[in-house]
Amino acid sequence: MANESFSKGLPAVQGAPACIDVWRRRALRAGLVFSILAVILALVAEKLDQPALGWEHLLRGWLTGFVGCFGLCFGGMALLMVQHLSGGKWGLIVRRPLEAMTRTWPVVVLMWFPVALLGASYGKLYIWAKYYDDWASALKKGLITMDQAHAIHWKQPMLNVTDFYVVSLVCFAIFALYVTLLNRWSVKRDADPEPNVAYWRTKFENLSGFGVVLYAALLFILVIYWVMSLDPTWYSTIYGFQYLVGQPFMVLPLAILTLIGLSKTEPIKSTYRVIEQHDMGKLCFALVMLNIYFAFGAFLIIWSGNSPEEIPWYLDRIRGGWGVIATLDVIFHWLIPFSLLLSRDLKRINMRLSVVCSVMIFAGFWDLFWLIEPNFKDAARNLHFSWGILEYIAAPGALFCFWLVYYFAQLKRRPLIATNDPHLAEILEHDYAHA
Amino acid sequence: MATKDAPVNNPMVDPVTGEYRVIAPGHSFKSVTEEVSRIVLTSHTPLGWWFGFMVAGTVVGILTICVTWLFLKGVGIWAVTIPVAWGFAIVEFVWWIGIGHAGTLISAILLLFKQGWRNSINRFAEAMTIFAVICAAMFPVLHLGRPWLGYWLFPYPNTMNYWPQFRSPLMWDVFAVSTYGTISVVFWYIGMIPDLGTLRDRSQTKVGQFFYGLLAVGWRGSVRHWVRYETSSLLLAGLATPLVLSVHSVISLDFSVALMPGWHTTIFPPYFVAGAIYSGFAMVLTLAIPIRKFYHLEDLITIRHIDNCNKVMLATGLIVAYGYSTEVFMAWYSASHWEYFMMWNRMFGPMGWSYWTLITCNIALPQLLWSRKLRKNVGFTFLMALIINTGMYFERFVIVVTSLTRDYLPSSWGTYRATKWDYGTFFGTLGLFTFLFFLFIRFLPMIPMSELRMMLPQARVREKAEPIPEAGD
Amino acid sequence: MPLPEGLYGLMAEFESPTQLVRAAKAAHGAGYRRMDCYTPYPVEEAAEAIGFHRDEVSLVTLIGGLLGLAAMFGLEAWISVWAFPLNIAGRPYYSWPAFVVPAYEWTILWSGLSAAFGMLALCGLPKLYHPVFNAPNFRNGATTDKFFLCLESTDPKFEAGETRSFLEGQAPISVVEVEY
Amino acid sequence: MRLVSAAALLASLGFAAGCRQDMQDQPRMFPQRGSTVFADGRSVRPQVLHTVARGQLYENDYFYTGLMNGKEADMMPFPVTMQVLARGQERFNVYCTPCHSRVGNGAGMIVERGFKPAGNFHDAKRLAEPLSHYFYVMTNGYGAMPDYKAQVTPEDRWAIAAYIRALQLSQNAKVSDVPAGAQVENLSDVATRLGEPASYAGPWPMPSTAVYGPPTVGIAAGAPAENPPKPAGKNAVSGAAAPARPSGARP
Amino acid sequence: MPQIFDRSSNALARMSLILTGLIVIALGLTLDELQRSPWVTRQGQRADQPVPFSHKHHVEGLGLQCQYCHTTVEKSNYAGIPPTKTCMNCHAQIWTDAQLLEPVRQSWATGESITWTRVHDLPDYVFFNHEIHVNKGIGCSSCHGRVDEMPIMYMQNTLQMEWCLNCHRNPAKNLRPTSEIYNMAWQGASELTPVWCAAEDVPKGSPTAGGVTCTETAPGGEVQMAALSPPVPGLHAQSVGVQIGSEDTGVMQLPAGLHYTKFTSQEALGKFLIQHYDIRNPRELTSCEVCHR
Repeated sequence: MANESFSKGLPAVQGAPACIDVWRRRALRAGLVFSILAVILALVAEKLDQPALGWEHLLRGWLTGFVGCFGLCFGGMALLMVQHLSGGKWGLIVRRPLEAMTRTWPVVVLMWFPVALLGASYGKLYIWAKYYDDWASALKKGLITMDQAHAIHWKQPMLNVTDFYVVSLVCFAIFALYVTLLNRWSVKRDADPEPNVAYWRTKFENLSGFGVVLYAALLFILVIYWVMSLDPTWYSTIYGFQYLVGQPFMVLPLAILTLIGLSKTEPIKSTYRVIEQHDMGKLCFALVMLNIYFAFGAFLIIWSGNSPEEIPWYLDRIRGGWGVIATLDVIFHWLIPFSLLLSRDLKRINMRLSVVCSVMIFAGFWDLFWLIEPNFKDAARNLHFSWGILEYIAAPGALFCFWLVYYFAQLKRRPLIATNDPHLAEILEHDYAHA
Repeated sequence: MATKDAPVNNPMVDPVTGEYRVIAPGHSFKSVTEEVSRIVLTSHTPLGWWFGFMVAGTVVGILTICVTWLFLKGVGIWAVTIPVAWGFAIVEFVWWIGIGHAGTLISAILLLFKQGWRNSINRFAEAMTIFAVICAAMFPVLHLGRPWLGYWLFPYPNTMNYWPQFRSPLMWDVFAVSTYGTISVVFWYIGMIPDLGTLRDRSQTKVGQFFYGLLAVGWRGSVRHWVRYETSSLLLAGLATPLVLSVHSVISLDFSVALMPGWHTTIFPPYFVAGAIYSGFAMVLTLAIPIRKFYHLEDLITIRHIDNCNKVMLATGLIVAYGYSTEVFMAWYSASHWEYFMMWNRMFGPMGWSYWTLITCNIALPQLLWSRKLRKNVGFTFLMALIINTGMYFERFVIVVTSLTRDYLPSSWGTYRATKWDYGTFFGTLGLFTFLFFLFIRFLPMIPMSELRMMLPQARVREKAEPIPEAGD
Repeated sequence: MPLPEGLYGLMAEFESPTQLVRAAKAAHGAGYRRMDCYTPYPVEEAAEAIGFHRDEVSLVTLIGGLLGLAAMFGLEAWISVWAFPLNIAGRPYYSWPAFVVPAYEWTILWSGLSAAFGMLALCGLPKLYHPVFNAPNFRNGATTDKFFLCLESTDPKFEAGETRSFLEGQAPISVVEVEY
Repeated sequence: MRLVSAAALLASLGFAAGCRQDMQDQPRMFPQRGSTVFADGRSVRPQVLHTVARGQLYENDYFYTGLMNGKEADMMPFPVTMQVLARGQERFNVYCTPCHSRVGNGAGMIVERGFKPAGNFHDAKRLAEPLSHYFYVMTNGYGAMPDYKAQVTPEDRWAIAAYIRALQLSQNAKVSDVPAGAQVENLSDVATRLGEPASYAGPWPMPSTAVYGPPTVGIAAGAPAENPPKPAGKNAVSGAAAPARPSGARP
Repeated sequence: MPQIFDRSSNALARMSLILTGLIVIALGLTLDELQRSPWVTRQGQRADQPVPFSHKHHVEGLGLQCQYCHTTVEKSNYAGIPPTKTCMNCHAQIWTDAQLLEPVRQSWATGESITWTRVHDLPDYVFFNHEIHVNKGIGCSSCHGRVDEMPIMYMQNTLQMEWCLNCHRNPAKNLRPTSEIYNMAWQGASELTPVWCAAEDVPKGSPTAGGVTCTETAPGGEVQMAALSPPVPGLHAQSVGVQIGSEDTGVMQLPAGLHYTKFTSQEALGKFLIQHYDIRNPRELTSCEVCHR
């Protein structure tokens, strides 16, 4: 092992502690329970609901879970690259959990296939796929509106099943390449006998600099395909930014939760300091603010414009009982984390911060529910109880739990501390009263 | 494995990280203090300063003439008319406000993120903010038609029983810009109080002692005061950060709340903010590079600062590019013919030249900043800063003018050609900005001395203190 | 109120912040309470050493911000709903999304002004005349490169000779008497 | 800073308050404002001589001239309704009473102040005049009386003429004027029956704007005191004596 | 080194801070008062007129009605300043040699207009219409004050937008029956001066105030309050030749039984009149384009 100069403060064990196995088992059990629940709910909904949309609801719930897990995996990749660019000690702390998140990408790609097959190929989710060829006759039959017909027709060069597959898979391939490089270099860096700070930093910066830009661009296209095009008439230029902030909004809390959970035992115990936790808390606060800023800015612009092309999207999500969901979305997404994170003390106390982090992750899924469900004709401006809607708990719950299982497995495979970093010395050097 | 780092002999480069230092090695509390305060306290005003001051003063004269004529004749002397009712005035308003943003960003956001390199440049970046806000705020007021009635915009019990209409983004502007101006001044002044104390104590003249003393309000460096001062600075920074985001967002709402094609788009707030920071950093560099050279401040404003500013410019420039691409993409994806035509008109319409200038200056050329070498080249940076400033001017021009010339209704289409008064006012504000800046660098400390002291290695309190030396040692 | 006369305190000058902090800790440990450190940049350790931990600036700022928020939102609602109701493009009189923006700005304005002026007020500034400026070496160094510890005569434990010898034991550059 | 802004505010307010603002006085025509465009300085232009404006071709028609074949005639050019009479009464009280007094006896306030005595509508000569005579006089003047063409519109002149006739009738009402079958009662009897005070049969109060002449004139408000009218039947022309009801009397 | 500032400067600094605050407050209050003061509004100022015309003499003294001179007040935006001819109606014979009236005679002789100084001068961007106010229950004195008691004309009210809106936001407090428009002394309905009003339906297209009948004396059961017949179409019809006296009971309809309501408060009367005069609600009345077009 290199870096003798600061390895003196390093704990002897750098691998993950045993508690991760416990977490993994719990997640697996919860995932199984949720899966069984999802299937039962679908069957019940098919029997009892009017109209019977049990399996469709399962698919919608699946989409919600998939988009959430996608954000946790590749949002983690984006945050990892940002951390390489910005530097800072918090980056060193969260690096390994983030890398573990990125390595879950095969699971995420697997989750994508049902969406692509059933949602797009069989047109169960996307009406542009369903009425791709016969939009004109669908319009005549009154299955779609004039606006939808126009949009489906106009957007055919982009919104077709082939492009859906090609674009998604190409993006996955690019991301996979990035994940591989980031992880491989990270291991190599730790194995480097010399610090070679400038060399490694340059290498990571070169990869990440362009990577962040590329990710931002590709993410926008992907969320258009997966979520935005559920309503083919809808468009909003800030959509990509909202996801770009929404993903770290869930990723960073998860990383903090992981670290807090691990901080009771070595090796994280000796590197995890309240200063970095405070910094990450501030970063969470910044994300909370950015999130509401984008969301409110878009709402204000569309509310003020009040044009028939745009405002229905919000009306679908506010009227008919959806206002409750929207208000709760604001409360979970902004009010609770904002008011709690204002406090300096809260950011420095593990238990309280982990509560806020859990709320933030929950808010992420809640928001996806609000974004996705009102796209469908039976739910727009009409929030009502059906057995099927409970799939939004069961399906994402199952997917998230299975994702966690894989994430914990990945976390275990690498040492939890990146050793070759100049910041490590500062973190370990307790001599400093203040950093 | 052998070391991959090329050995460096430059003392400005940190041998461990291979990065340029934020402050040159070998400085003491006294030397940094003197380095900064000598510029202000010297009785000898450099000839170059006088020259620049005179030139700027002359341009202010032009501004005075333009504004006086505007007061006498009305806004008709500008080229604003239907359909382009928001001509240069609003272009420049947005441009100047945007420039101001870098100042707040540097002092506030970087303070929150504990970026030490901000300390050398934050003071004059803040001054830049204030002067830019002054220049910016002039335009909407002059644009009112009857500028002397500008106070009507505020809610006060007037004889008209009339109150502002709070659903208008123009009203939001009033509060955003006035708050921004006020908080910027307060932040700037509060940050300067300890330095004013230093100047008071170091000044050799009675007049200097009196005035700096007055401004320093009796600052004596008590640690109790310092604790409150630090809290207050952090809080102000914490407040200025969302403020700076909101101000340009509100300005973007002036456009995006309207239903004009090319204006009504949800990405405007963040994209305007990014553009603002982009142009602001360009202006910081435009100012910092000559000042650094002229006053020999290479020790305090190092290549690290320039490199970091360049990185920020690259990042914000990419966000702006993202915004442009989104607009182009959405012009198609929206399936709206008006949006589609708007984009076509921007690119290939009669004012297409402005769009391509903007793309060249704002997107194409700044890609050179990917190069590490160029980012550390002072001359290139200066040139790039000027290019970006130009590009951002054209961005506002494209947004304001090309959208307005082509409305929904072909019968209301028109064109725009600025008059000499438009140009005069614009160059006049450049003069005013420079003029105020010259006054600032002559009479106030442009680099925060107390924060420089804090950055020095000897400023750190060691826990395991050395034993007390014997008396007389 | 009669002007205080006589000795304000004893002022020790130090070369480095570390020395200052150590001396301040020693003084606090020796039972001195009315004292102050003067430094050319913030030395938080010195503040902690003399027993100054929390300041009220955050509280003042929070109150100011909430007042600003309430003031502007109230003003907007009052104006738009009651005092000057105007039909603007069919939007409701109580248009809260639009009111958010100025209310937000005023929250920041008021809290910013509270933070700045509250800080000055809590520090008791402006105080153009202060006894410490009477110390002959104070203005030479206090705002440039020297660190001062002043033990004030109002402290019950203060006794001119004893305090002076205490301070001299802390390896200062000098110890001087400060008159009111 | 605050001082400067305060001073600026003061200056701007002083500016705004001290001078009239430019929008306050706009360079366009306002009635009776005056104008520099025309030599006589009037923005209201007199009609150009020998021209007829559109809609003002008052052909030599009974309605406009009061002359039928060059002679005055005893008829109205339009039907007389209560509305017309009420209007006539109101206009009469505005334009005619200064000289002719409310009862039309020619002893108005202006006459009291030295104007030439005005005509008494109740003398034999005036009673004999055909209806359009009054219209003609109002239009063209008569003796010392100026014309009221500019102040009173033709419709109103006709209404006044009709009202003058009603005034004349009111002063010379006979039981035979009452339609057959209508019962005639004394006003005092009516008052008693209704339980009204005795003053009900006396002169009725006028609105407070009503002009009270000097007591020497011998007329009280509204109704001639020395010659109390016989209470008319329900549908009689009661406009003369009853409290005026000018509201909504515009044609 | 000596102190730069004297001991007194601490007190001085605090005092000046407080003083600055006080000055700002005082300045605000002063400006607030100033903008409403007669210095700005010219309220109550008697302008120099070419002829010191006395409304008091002509209205209170002689009993001239407002419309005698201001002939267009009920049918036009402008009440109208009378032409010299109107003066000469009487002054051709009365006070023919008065020095005061020399400008009038001069004008009459030469045809030059008399240049009066306008007292009620609204800004040109305000479109004020006398007609609508006079016909919908706003009396002269509501805006112009007791003109009948003004020897020399002056502005009773500020005529500031604030003053306009105070009424437009609550017209009820100033509304009166149209029969009382020219009544300078009208005080509004109260316990002491009750008003009885009755409303009847009027056909569309006729004046909205036409259906309301009001009186200040208690209408008894038998009191004959003439009700209007429906307006006769073709008032301008060519000589119909209906002779006065030849009463046609078909035209002269019997008055319908009017139902009178007694009002003892101005607020109640105002509400009644708002309803029956078809007065727009305050939010419409205060729309910008009502007065600024």
